[in-house]
Amino acid sequence: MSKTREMTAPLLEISHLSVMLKKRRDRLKAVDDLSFKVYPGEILGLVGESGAGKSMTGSAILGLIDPPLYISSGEIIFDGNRIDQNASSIRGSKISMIFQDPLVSLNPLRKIGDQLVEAIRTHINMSKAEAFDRAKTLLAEVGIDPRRINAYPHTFSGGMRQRVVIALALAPEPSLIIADEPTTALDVSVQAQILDLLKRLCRERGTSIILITHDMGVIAETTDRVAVLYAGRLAEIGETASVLNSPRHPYTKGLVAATPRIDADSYKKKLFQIPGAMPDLEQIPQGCAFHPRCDFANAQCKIQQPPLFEDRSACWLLKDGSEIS
Amino acid sequence: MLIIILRRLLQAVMVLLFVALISFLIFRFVGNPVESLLGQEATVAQRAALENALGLNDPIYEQYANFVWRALQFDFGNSYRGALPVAELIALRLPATLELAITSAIFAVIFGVITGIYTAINRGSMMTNFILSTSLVGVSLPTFLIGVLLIWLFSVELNWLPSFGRGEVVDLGWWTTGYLTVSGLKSLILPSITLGLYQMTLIMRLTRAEMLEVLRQDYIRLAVALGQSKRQVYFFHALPNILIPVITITGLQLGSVIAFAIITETVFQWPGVGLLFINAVYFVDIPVMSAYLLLVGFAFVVINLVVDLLYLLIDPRLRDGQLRKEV
Amino acid sequence: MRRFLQSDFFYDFSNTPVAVVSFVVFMVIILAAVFANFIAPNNPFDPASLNLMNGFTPPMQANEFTGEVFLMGTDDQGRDLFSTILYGLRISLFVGIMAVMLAMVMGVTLGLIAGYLGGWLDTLIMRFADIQMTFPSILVAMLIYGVAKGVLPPDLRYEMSIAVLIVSIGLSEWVPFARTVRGSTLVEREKEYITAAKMIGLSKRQIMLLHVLPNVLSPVLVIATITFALAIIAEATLSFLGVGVPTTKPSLGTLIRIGQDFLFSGEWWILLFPALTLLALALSINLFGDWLRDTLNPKLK
Amino acid sequence: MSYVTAHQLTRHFDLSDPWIVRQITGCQKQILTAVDQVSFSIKKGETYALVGESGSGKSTIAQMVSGLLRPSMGSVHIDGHDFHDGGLDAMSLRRMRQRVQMVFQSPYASLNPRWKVGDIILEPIKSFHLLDDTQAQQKRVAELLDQVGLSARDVNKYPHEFSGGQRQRISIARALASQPEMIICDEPTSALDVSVQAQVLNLLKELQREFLLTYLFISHDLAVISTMANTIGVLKNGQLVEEEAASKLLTNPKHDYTKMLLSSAPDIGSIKI
Repeated sequence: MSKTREMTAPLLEISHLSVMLKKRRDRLKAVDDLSFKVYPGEILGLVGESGAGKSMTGSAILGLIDPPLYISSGEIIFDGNRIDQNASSIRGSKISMIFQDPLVSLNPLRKIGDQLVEAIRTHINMSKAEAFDRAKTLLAEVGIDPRRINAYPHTFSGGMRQRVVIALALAPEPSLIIADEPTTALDVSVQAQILDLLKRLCRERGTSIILITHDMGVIAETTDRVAVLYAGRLAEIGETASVLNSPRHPYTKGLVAATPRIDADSYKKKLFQIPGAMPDLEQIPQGCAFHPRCDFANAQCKIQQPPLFEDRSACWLLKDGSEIS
Repeated sequence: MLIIILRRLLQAVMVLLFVALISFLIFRFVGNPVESLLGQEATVAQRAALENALGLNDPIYEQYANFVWRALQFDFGNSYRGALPVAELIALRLPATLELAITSAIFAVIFGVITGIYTAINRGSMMTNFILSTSLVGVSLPTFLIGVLLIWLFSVELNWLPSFGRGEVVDLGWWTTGYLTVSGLKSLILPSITLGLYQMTLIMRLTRAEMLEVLRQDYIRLAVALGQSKRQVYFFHALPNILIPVITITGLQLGSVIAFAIITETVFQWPGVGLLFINAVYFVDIPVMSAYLLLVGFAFVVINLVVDLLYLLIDPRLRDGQLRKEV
Repeated sequence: MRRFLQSDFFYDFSNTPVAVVSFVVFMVIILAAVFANFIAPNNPFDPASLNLMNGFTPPMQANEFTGEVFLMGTDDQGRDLFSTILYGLRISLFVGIMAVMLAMVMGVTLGLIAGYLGGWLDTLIMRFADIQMTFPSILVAMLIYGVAKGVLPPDLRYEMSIAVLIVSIGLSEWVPFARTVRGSTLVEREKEYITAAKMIGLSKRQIMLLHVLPNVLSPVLVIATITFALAIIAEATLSFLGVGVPTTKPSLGTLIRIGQDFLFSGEWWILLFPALTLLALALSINLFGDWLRDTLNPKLK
Repeated sequence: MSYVTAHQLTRHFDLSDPWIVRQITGCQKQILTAVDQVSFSIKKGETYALVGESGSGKSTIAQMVSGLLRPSMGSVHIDGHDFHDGGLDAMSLRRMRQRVQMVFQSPYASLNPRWKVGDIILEPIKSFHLLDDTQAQQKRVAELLDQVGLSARDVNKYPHEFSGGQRQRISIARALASQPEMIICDEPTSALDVSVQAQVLNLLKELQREFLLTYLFISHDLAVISTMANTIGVLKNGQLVEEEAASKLLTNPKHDYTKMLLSSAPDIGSIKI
């Protein structure tokens, strides 16, 4: 499968993207030299702990970065066109977005039908009546009774509202959806339904999805490929099964081992733990950002930032093709 | 929905009764009705007789009930000065105050909302900064000073507009209006600006704050992420959501314009109820003070009620009685 | 101190020219008022130092009878305006500070009680606040003033006039404090550190004073600043309307009132200088308060 | 003999309009039953976990066990005593408070931001009069900080100077300061990142072994619960639908709701090669 993917042209290509944060006296790197590709029809997971820069990457793709944040370098190429300078032309029409909290993602004073029609007619030239019909089709597609098209958002439950938000995101027929923690605010049973819906849409429509999450379980169950971010940098990227089963970066390895598993006798054992915590932007160390927490760190790790080796992992230990154990 | 209207009505009545209580307490205990009616030289017997006649020896709650009952029939007793019925005095002067208040409120709302939205949308522009800093000067200048300065400039130096009074008024029997004559309209300009300027800055600052708050909401961010234009974001999404707070503040300001008129009326010698009140305070004319309090209270309650009902029109969550539980 | 100089707060302050300028102007005015007896050429409250012949002297011009020169001219009674303004500032500032203190203590206490204890006490306090809020503070202040005048014996009215003024303004401004404190208290009350305090058996009073109070105070600072400006303006307004401080000890408002009478006859300075002082004072407080609010509330950035 | 016994625990909340409005509109009283006749018991030194989605009543149960919320019906006995048994004198009530402490969900809201860490940990020691000598108090605070993996030098810092995981450690140190026998953990790691979550869960386990602590562990996350609990109770709409030893419940759930929860819980172990 990975072979065929390499053959097709990527839908989205991010290369050497850096986002800076202007904070009083300092300039801080919130996203640091990040490169990855998204292929048509795949779900790419962006995983990392809070502050790793995953949401910011999503916003940067859509050009939603506002001061005090700014893109300091790098290119974002979508469908062959550079969009990091002017995202507004593709924003919403080719790429759309789903936010974390469905309770506040919908305008409380507008009927969901009106919001859908507004979103459809922004990008597709059609009459109100046609747009209204399309809105009904969209609602049916995300699993909402189209007869509720004239209802207000507050009459829906959280999970149902997130379905409406997904319908909104689908309205302009995008080829890429960026879903920023779309299920974090939901209960697990509803979360499973929403993730299934996203998977189905990806399969049936061929829409690519960038799924931003902190939950390794969600990554494992939903994504095709995964990019692991640490302190604004890419730690590891690859097929999800491969990354989770045989991680090549010590951080990924620790992350996988530290994630609790549903297991009959896991309560008898201690979890694997990585010492310390991810540094704040102010305190990112020199060299590899992970080295103070890494058991394998050597002299080079402390001085030089590692590049991505074998298109897989940014770790000096892979320089000679060796494996961590 | 009916429940909400009922609840609001109930609250309005409670508020009015409370205001009436304060007004009654002032009337009954701060003033001295007997002395005011009989003068200092009355005998003890005369006083006792009048106390009985006025019901001053009745239980206090009965007196309060009487007070409310009489107020309902617009009977607020007689002014200590001139011994005219207070209701008559107020009726004579109310049109002047209301015309002034309405004119300045319209001025304040229109300019306040427009500049508020403008400064929120165009953050950081030269014009915005200019409007914002001017507004701070406006807030820092007491109303009376603005009035005095306007008079000095437009009446004394330029001699364009009259500096006091209502000009010629047309008597419609139960109402006198300055809207129908040129001198009446000219006389309205300076007092209205004076009265409205402060309210305008408040409305502007609130509209701006609300607009900025709404623009930070996730559904606005989503609309932007979905590529909707600025016009769509501002008018389809943001405007309905700032209406509620803007209506609230506007309603409240409309009410306070009536009370604020005290100052403006003093500066411009405007023959309204505010001037009546300030004279009452000078001369400790308690019945006028307490009646004025009731009048302003009544105006507020009515305005608040209208504001609450407007909410129901705007917010579907309120119509379903849901918001209360979420908050 | 060094910690303060290195803090973000100080950094923001020193990088906002408006904040620095307004703070400096405010401090200059305060110091001028405090040291009025050293700065002012003469004492305007002392009738012996007045010379009616000096009346209506324009600023920086010699009086035609006495030949004396006054920086800002004199008023109708021959009082040196510069000195009178300095002494008037004292009264205005004193009334303002005391009124804000009163409003703050009352508002914070009631807001804390209403927010933390809730129930009927909350309903009672906040309903009362709602009703009072519907009346502009200047009207409330006038009502209280009028009532006080009615209640106090006539011989005390004059002596008590400043106290009455402070109480009137103070009582008319407590609501914003109470509302804000109650709002923050409702938020803090639900936080888990309060539950933790309950778990170790602290009393309600202890929790309110030790845990809730310190965490609801920062917005109070902003309101206090803005209320201070409002109180000074209210004092000026009441004095202008003639219900404030007596004319023998004029505050800024009283001076403007006097000045208004002579504005139309050409003696513009009697109005202008007190008015400018009042504007500078209120504006510097408001500008500083504005900056303070933006800084303490990072959401607005 | 169980350390904690909850018997027919029930809690109602009254959501009705005021009386007068009900009279006018003719509406009935609206009563929400947040917890409905829940019974369970916890053995000393063990962990009992309650799992459920939002609105299942798990936090309400935690509040009732902690003694902060009075049950509408039923009772909680901790070591044979009931918080709401009128017969308790002030001394015994204080003694009971001391036995049961809590660790909270939010690392931000659970520490008073205006207090120094040393004072936060010292407060229970003072309140329960465990130590009166200032020097002994200082020593104890240092010892507690050390037990949760922080440094004794941290006493003069404020909570905002710590990361989320460290703040949870401070919260745990505060709970330990009372020398409790039981700790109620209300979603103690749901606001933490994975790598830090593992540290905090491990710490809780170590402390349990060291001090023979009894845990009531509340969470919505089955994976976290499976690493902590001896016994699991599944809550749905205020009712306990299934209760079983962890090893059995996770491998062989009986109730449909438990099955559904297990199948929808995202699990990193589910990935197939």
